[in-house]
Amino acid sequence: MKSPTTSVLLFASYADAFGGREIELPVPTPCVVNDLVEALRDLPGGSRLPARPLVAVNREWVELSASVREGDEIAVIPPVAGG
Amino acid sequence: MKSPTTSVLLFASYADAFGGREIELPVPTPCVVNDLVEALRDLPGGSRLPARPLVAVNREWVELSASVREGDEIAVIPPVAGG
Amino acid sequence: MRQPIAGVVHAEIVEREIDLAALLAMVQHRGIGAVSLFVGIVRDVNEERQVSGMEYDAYVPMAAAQLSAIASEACAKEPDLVVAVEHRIGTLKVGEASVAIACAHPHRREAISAAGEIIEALKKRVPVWKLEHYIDGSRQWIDPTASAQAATNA
Amino acid sequence: MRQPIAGVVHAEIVEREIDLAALLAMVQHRGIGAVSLFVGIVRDVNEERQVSGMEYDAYVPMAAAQLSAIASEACAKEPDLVVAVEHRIGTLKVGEASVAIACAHPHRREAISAAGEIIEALKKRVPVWKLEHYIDGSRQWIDPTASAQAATNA
Repeated sequence: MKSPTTSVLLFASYADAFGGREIELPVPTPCVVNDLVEALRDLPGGSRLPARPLVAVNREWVELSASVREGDEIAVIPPVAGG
Repeated sequence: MKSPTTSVLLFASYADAFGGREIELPVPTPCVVNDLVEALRDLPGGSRLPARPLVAVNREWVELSASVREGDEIAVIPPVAGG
Repeated sequence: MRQPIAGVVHAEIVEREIDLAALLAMVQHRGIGAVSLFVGIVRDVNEERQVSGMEYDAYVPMAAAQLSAIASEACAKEPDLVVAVEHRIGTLKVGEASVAIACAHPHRREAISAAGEIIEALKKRVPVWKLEHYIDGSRQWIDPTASAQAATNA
Repeated sequence: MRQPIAGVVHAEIVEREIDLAALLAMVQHRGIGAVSLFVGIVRDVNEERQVSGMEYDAYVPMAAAQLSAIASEACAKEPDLVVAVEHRIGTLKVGEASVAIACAHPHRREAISAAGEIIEALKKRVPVWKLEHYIDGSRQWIDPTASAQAATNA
């Protein structure tokens, strides 16, 4: 089953840059993580993203080449600064 | 001024071995630390001492060749085991 | 004292003050010879700017999972290690603890290394961010990748 | 929070329980980003013998002077370091803290290294001894030089 859009979670400086903590991107699943990153880059605020932003799928760190399926929880993540 | 004996502090296993936390040794000052160690070795319990026991003069670690003067505080010290 | 325990006894993202005494108590049992506790604290200056406070944001479920995974990996390396770890989020004042890691082990070296390794891994892998509030009223998200200097900061 | 302080704020041989919260409080001020606390604890087994308790003896004035000197040397290497350290003597039960070292610094790596270096130096230079009491009623002075195994124990 294909969905016409994919939801992506945003946090901290990225939530500020894109105006929210969750955004719908016009990318159908299945896709790869990089398709979502490129769609995000095309939006206002997209210049805020580094060349290779951090991404998690289902709460685990993944490469930009990782595949995304319907129902996956995707997060594009600013440089972490805990501690 | 010469004293006919020199007092040495003992602790822990050495206090047990020599039967007290302070002992008078028949060594006049001035002398060197090793003179006191050898006098201690001649006493009952002296076999308890290692080849090169730890010694402090006036609460600082010293070599066996260090000199001892009247009034110095001498301690012959078992292997330390703090923490 | 409690009978021996080992492994991760606690790994949480919290929105309240961190209770250091509670973390220390959690990792102790009869077989422990050493505890190493690391505490990260909001300080008054960062990169020469005067800080008035800090707001911590997190991707909470992932941060909790990563915290737990990091602690578990440390325990997998050292079978007798006991770990309790908390990261606080929300608004913190200067002087308040943002993170605490308590590691207990029969021997000191293992306890000390574990606490050091866990804080380093946490800073790389746990999705938490800080918005620094400065005394001039401005605010800024901290980006440890922005400068080499910042990357070595506590 | 208190204004910045640095150096050795406390170095004592005590005959009462060690108050970890008090030591942690002593080293903190507005400029601190990290605290590393090391705690040595009496454990129930040493070299495979069941321990019921421990008696710590010390050459008290020299032990206090050495503790203070070790902490001062750590602070001389790191000008922003703050150190509070206590070694307890007398009779301790399993689970009780025998030594605690709190090190605070603006940055984490300095705080962590300092605590590790101070405990290593303490074990070499501070004249303190322990008489282990075993559950079979026997007692023995611990000699860390007697075996390589013992030398690595916490």
